[in-house]
Order: sequence, then structure tokens, then C-alpha cells
Amino acid sequence: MSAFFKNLYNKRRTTHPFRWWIKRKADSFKPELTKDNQKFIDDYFQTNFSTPLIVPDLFNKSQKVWTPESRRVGLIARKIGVYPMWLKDGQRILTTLLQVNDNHVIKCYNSEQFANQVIHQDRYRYQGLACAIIGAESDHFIKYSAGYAGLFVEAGLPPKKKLTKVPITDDALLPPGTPLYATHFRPGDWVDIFGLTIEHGFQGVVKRWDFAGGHPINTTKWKRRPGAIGHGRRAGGPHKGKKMPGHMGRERKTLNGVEIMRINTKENVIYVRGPAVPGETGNFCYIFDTKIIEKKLTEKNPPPFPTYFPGDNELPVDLYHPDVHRFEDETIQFVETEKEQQQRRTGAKIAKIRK
Amino acid sequence: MVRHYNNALPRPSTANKKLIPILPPEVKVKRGPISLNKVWYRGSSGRLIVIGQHITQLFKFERITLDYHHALEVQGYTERLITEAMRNGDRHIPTMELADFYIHEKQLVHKLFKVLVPRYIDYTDSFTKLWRLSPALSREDIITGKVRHADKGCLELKGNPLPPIEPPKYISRKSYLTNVLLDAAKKDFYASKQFSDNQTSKKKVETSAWLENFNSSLELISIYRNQISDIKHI
Amino acid sequence: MVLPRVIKLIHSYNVPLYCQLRSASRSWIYKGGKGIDKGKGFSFTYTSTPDDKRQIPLSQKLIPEELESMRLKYPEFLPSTKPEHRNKIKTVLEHNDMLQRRNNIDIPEFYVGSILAVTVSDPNAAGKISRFLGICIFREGTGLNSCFTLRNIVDREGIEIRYDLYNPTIRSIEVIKLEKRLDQDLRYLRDAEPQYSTFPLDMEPELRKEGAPVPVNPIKVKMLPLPWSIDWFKIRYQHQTYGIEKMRGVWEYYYKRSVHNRHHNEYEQFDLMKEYRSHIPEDAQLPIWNKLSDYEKSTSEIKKKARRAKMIKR
Amino acid sequence: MSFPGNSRLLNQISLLVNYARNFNTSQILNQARIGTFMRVVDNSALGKQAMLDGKPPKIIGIYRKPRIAELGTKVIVAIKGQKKKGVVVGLVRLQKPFVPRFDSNNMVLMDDKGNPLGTRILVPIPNLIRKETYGLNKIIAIATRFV
Repeated sequence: MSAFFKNLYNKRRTTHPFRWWIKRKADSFKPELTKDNQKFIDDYFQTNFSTPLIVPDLFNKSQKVWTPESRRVGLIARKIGVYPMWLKDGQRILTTLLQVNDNHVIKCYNSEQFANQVIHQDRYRYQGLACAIIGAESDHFIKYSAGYAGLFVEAGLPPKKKLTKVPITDDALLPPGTPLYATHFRPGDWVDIFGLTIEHGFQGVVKRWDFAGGHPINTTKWKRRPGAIGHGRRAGGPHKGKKMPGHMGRERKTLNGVEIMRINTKENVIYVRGPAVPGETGNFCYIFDTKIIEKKLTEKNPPPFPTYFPGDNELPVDLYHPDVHRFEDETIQFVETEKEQQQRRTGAKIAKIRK
Repeated sequence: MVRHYNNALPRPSTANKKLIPILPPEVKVKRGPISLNKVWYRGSSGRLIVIGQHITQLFKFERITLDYHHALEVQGYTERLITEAMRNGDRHIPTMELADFYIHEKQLVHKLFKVLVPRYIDYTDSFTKLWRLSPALSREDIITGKVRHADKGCLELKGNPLPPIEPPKYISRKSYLTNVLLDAAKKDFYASKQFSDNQTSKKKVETSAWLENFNSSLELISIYRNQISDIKHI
Repeated sequence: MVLPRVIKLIHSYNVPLYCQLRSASRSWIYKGGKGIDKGKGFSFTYTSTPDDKRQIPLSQKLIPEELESMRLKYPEFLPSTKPEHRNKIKTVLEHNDMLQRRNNIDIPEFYVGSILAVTVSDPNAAGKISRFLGICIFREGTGLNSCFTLRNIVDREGIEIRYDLYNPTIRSIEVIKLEKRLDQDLRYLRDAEPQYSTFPLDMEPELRKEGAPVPVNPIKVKMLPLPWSIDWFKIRYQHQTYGIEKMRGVWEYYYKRSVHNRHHNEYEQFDLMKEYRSHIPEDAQLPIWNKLSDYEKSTSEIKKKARRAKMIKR
Repeated sequence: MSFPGNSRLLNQISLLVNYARNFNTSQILNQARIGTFMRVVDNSALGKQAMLDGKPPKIIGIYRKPRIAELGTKVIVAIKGQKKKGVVVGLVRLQKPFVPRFDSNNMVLMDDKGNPLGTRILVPIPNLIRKETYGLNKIIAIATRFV
């Protein structure tokens, strides 16, 4: 039964856009423009949208104190790749690189406004919460429909490739157009990451569910099959949730409780511990604060709230977790304790006597 | 899913073995090879023989029609063969073996080194051009019993003496509705302060009246697009 | 066979008359319609993009002669051959980290077949240091993942150790004999006679002139009688073994079996596109080698001084 | 499977009889698990005799929950009709970086109390076994060389 409820509330693979949503992409029609008009469109794009929006003194007004009940906005990132790093005790760990590419807040709704928008299934989940819409990776506006490009006029931004709604509390509201950086989080924080897993297409039972299959040599027609799926007269055929062949991958998954090891402030790259971030390289994923109780943020070291704002003091290029060995540092050397030294000396003496 | 690793050892990487120029963007290179199975030429070794047949014909007639998925494979092989011939010349034994393998008619080997290599020696683009044709059922195909539903493609060597495939571009597009509307918006834009301000100092510009005009023109374009699509269906 | 050829000739002339035309080239803004968009620094294709077109004609070599040996010297700086794993920003960050590590430790140039001695700070070892000497059998991996294996026979027991090249616990890598072999993969020494992989652990380094060409050792190894752990006579074109002395009957047996099982393509050496896919084109290599040569020039004097100081200590 | 010692000779003779059938190309001794034949490395009389006779010890049981023997795991072996304990000291299996891989699967014999039967180990031993959590001080004491 658990599988039944899961499918009701969490869509497994696809989300069809609602019919009242605006059509996103323009028709695949080749606009046969003259060269002057092409240049005009590029000029228009450069004048209005090339420089990012600057919001001076906005954060001073909206500076608020973080409380353990408050929820911040998240980030949209791309998975760039995986490479190893080493800890100070010589242990090798793998890290995934997540790039945060010009993220902006596009719109915000109060808790009152958001309550009217929430559809009936999710009403319980988002009770008393506000919401922020975040976009990532600005693009040329001629690719998109006029209605979609109009969503970004209020924020003064070009249309974005990716949009998401993030539930937040009322104290974490942000004005539209504020930029979000990778330093929204800090190294040492714990994070949840949401994404779509790698797609494998329609797969058999051996690859999808790790069934053993049959022996290929001494049998006929018994190689990669599931075997019997139902049993007996009274039991009545296969049960619900029986593992069968079907579409594999491209499922929605969250990794809970992942540690941030390093942040590159120049390229806005977050290094996250472990290679298991869902999706291929180049796919989008979403980063939020953890929901796991043991790893949650505490009042002793509150995060930048509502977000990080670049101040007068420039940050260094790389921010590291205290356990991580920096590549600039010298080679790792271990120190012997006195007990170990004594053991070594006595061992050498015994060896001499034997010889 | 648990990945079962084989006991087989990892192979040494061949990434540093040779220096090969990058293929131009007109050539479409797939992730893996496409199977070109024929009755007599099967498997990975037979595939190369089929490609060799196409390449000899291409060098002979300079323009051929064939199945589109065949043409996709053949294009890359011809490009690489010509670049190898250009780089190493006709006194290099491995390249001569290559030419001997791919070109079935031996007088065409001379054509490769004496005609095609000097023709393409200053090219930075691709040497071939690929056209996608609609699935054509011609009379000859029906007579020979070669009716297929695969898309046809036309592959040609650039700089050939045959008449061009593409119709000449003499139509002026100034009278199109999109261009007329944009011409009107253009004058206002270049006369306005925004453009001149942006040239001197780049600052954030507030939304103005003419931007709304532009948005409305975009809507008009979208309407116009829909009209055209309707006309096409009729 | 004459008829279809004639028909194709007719086709070539009649094409524009009865066919709709669609050009395969890309339009002004719409990139390929259904293509997957994977971000700015992501090159998903094997070919070049229309934005960065090649300026020099394809007949000329792009990489100058001074930099041609760099791809053999620093094989770990080449990105992976699969374009779906490649990303420009990732490679830049990775190369910066690698060069920063190279500032702290002198990683010399070495090849498969040269003899090395590696000292490592090990928490379990006595005195927290362990040293091993052996012949380099194999190099694998790209970027920070790159590693190499050393093999030696100590007390009549064959030992192999795999080292990460950029691990910060490595104290020093010492080249004792710099030479190349006929193969890129010498793992067949496991089943060869033991004399080919025994070296004394206190071997002294050979003196070598700076800038002299690296010698190639054309030795052919005698193998032990069958059975082996793996069939080392790989017949595949790209991974052929040259350094094994041929044995009577064995090579023919493996050849026949591989043809029978269809593992072997007879014309694989002529497969041009397979070769292209497994290589990295020179246009992608050039910016990497330019960056590395600049780095070499800036640090050459410092490294020379360090080497001299080492020599004086001995 | 291939055996150290005389196995190569035996196989060579069998090759002459039937060339193709006795060909074995699978990767040998990939990991030590129940049923693998080990090589005794210390100088105990029992172990020496077993290796000379061409009857190497065979693993019967492994003191580890996934029944795959790694470096430093204690195992039970059948040797010359007896049941003995032992410690795995070297493996052919591909190891982590900085951990050596050997050409044969090596072990040292012990009695039930954990004392080694021999007085010396004849081949080098990996440094990993010196870890305190392994608790193999008695075997480290008789080792001659570490790698």
C-alpha cells in the first residue's frame, strides 16, 4: 500500500504542465530577418539585459534575525562533474561539483497570497508558508514566447531557462531581482539535493531490479527472465508492487544530509561530499537546507539570512571545510607517538638478536 | 541498480597516441557507430566495406543519393580520409593502405591525391555537404524492387562541376511582416536616450513605454507565425 | 551491379526537380531543434561548435613542434575521451588544483617502462614512512584521478602497488632509470619470467643529461608456459602487444578463437571514425599545452635550484 | 583455478594431450573466498610439508560477515587432513591505492589461541596489517620485511 500512496502525492517521473500555465518556448519557426534587424535585436538585448540588476541598500532594510523556525530559499545548480579531494588524515574522498549559474529571485508571494494558489492536495503541506520563484541561467529572449518573457519584466531580467517555486517563511521574503550566490551556503553546512536520476529507458528485470536470471548454457529460453510472478489459486495472481520490467531511471530523488566541503566564490561552484548526486553531468539539481534534525542549522552559527549579499570585504577565491587538505598546502606528514617509537626500537633489537 | 564490474582489466587510453584535427560542425558524429547491415556484408568488418562502396562512388560522380543514415556515417569517413591524404601525402605507406582499402576502383586513388587534395588545401570548413531529402519513391526504385521507407540523403563533394542543388537566393525578405514591424521599432530605439546612455555608461534602465510597444510587436509576430503555420497545413 | 550505379547517376542530376529540400546545416539561432542543452561549458558533441570555428586550414598542423611531446609527457592533463563527461569549467578548476600540487612536489616526467622509487608517509608504517622501488607498468585515469602502478619482485614474491599521482601523502617521486618500452601496458610481466621485473630496492639513480631524448628499450620478454592469468596477446589493433616474444602455436590459437567469437574486426586498423572517437582532437589540446608551457617556463629555474641542492646533499 | 608450485608443469603436460580443452583464461584467484587454495608463507613444519606435497591449504570458513577474505581477516583452513586457523597476509585481488597486491594468496598458520605456528615469515607483508584494530601483534613480531 505504501507504493500506492507514494504515487498519489509524489509524481514519479513526469509532470505535465498545467493548462493555465503560459506556453514556454516559441514556435520552431525560422524568422527570416534582414541583417539590420538581427543587429537591432542583439542591441536591444544588450542595452536592457546584459548588465545584471543591482539592488543597493535593499539588504540593510530587510536584514532580519534567523530563528530555527525560519526557512530560507534554495539554489538551482548544474552538476558539472566529479573529482577527488583528500582530507588532512590522508583519506581520499570524492566530491561532486555543482555550479550555481546566475540565479535570481523573480517573484515572491506572501503567505496569504500563496495560500490561495496552493492546490487542494498540497494545502496541508504548505500551511502558513510563503513562496519565492527562482530562476537560473538567463537566455536570449527570442527563443521564448512573449508571455513567458513578460514574467521577467518586473525583475528586469532576461528570461531564464529554469524556474522553480520554493516554499519559505514570511521573514525570508526577498525583493524580485536579487541575485543569489553559491555563498548562500557555507562549507561545513549540511544540505538536501533534489534531482532527476539518470534515464535508462525500458529495461528488463535483471538490470532494473537485480534479479539473478537463469543459466544461459544448460537451459532453453531461461536467460534474463523474472520467472513466476503469481502463485496459487487462492492468492490470486501477482500482488501490487511486484517488481517487473519497465521504464528505469529519470525518477525524482532527494539526497538528504550531504556535507559541503568547499566553495569556489569566483566561479560559484559548490563541492559536495560523495558522488551520488542524482542525474548525469550537466543536469539541473536543486539545493536546500537539510530537514534532518541532527544536521540542522543551529542558533550558535546562524547562516546568512535571508541570503548572502556581497559586502565591501572581498571573499577569498576558495572557502574550505576545516578537515579538507588544501592543494596549496605542503605534503601530509604523520608524527610518531612515544609509545610507537619504543615499540619500533624493541622490535629492531629482537630482529638483531635473531639474526 | 548495482553495477557488476567485470574482471577484465582497464585498457590503456589511446587519447595521446595521434594528433587528429577536429571535425567541423557540419559533420554529425554520433556517439557510436551505426549498423549498416546488408545481406552479404555483415558485422563490424562488413560495415567498412559498405562504406568503401559509397566512398568510391562519391569520388567518381561527386554527388550521390543514398539512405540518410548511411550518408551520416559516410560523411565522417570521407572527411577523415581526405585530411589523412592531405597531411601525409602519397608517399606515406599507412595512408596509401587506407586509400587502397576504401577506394575500390584504383584509378580513383590518383584522383584523391592529384585532384581532391589540391582542391581542399585551403579549406577550413567541411569538404562535403549533406542534404536531407524527403522519402522519395522513384520509378527506378520500384522497378528494381528497392522500395524503402528510409529517408533519402544527398551527399556531395564541395567545389564540384555539377549544377547546384540549392535554389538561388534572390528573394528579398524586407517585405515580410516581421521585418516591417522591426524596422519601425528600430528607428525609435536608436533615436531614444536609452541606447545612447548605454553606449556611454552601462546602467540599469527602467521600463518605458516603447518597451511595451516592443512587447506588443512580439505578440504580433507570434500571431503571424500561427497564421503561417495554418497556411502550410492547407 | 551496373544498373543501380547508373540509376544513382540519374538521381544525382534529377534531385532538385522532384524532391523537397532541407539543408542539414544549422540556422541562425535555433540550435538543432531537439538537441539537449547542457549548459555553457559543456561540449556534448565530438565536433567543434559554430562559435569557435577553426581559422587555420585542416591541412596544416595546429600544434607547434615544441609542444608535440607534451601529450606524452603529461597524459593526465588530457580530458576524458567521452564528451558527455567533459566540462570546460571543471577542467579549468581541476588543472588549477593539479598545478598547485605540483608547486609543492616535483613530479618528474616518466613513462611506462621507467624505474621509479616512491616514498610515502604512511600512518601504519614504522617511522611513518615507507619506500618502494619498481618498474612502472601502467598509467591510467585523467586529471586528479590519475594513477600509476609499480612492480617489483622482493624475496621471490611479486608485488605491485598502485599510487595516486596527486595524493598529498606522497613525499617524493624519484626517477631512477628513464626509458620507454614498446608497449603502453606492461602488465604481462606478471606472467613473464621473474628476471624481467626484479630490481634491488637500493638501486642507484642513473645520471642523465638534461634535454637528451628518452631512449626506447626494444626488449622482448620471454613468457612463462601456460596457463596465464589473461590472454596477453591482444589482437585488437589499438592495444596490440609488441614486447612479447612470440610463442609457437599460442598466437594462432588466440587469433582463431577471437575471430570465431567475433571479438575481432579484421579491418579495425582502417576504422577511421573509431580512431577519431577514441582520441582527443588537437584543437581541444592546444589551450591546455599553451597553459602548461607557460607554467613550465615560470617554474623551471626554481626546480633547477632544488635539483642542484639535492645533488649536493648526496 | 591455478595452483602455485607444480601446477604449471601439470598443466603443460595436459596441454599436450588436449590443447584446446584445458585452456583456462579466466582471471585466476581474483579474491579469497571459501574454497580457494592459499599459500603458506611461514616456516612452520606443517605448512612446508603441505606446500612440498602439492596440497596447499583450502579455506573452509571466514570470520567475517560478507564471506570474502581481505587483508588481515582470520580464516579456517583444511591442511593435510587437519583443521587450522590462519591469517590472510597477501592477496592477488586489486587493492586500494598504496596497498600492495601480491602474485599469490598468502597466509600464516596459527593455533587456536592465536599464536603463530612458525617462527618467521619468508615474504614481505603489507603495512596495513600493523593497524591496531586488527590486533595481530604476534604475527607482526615474526615478520621480516614490510612493504
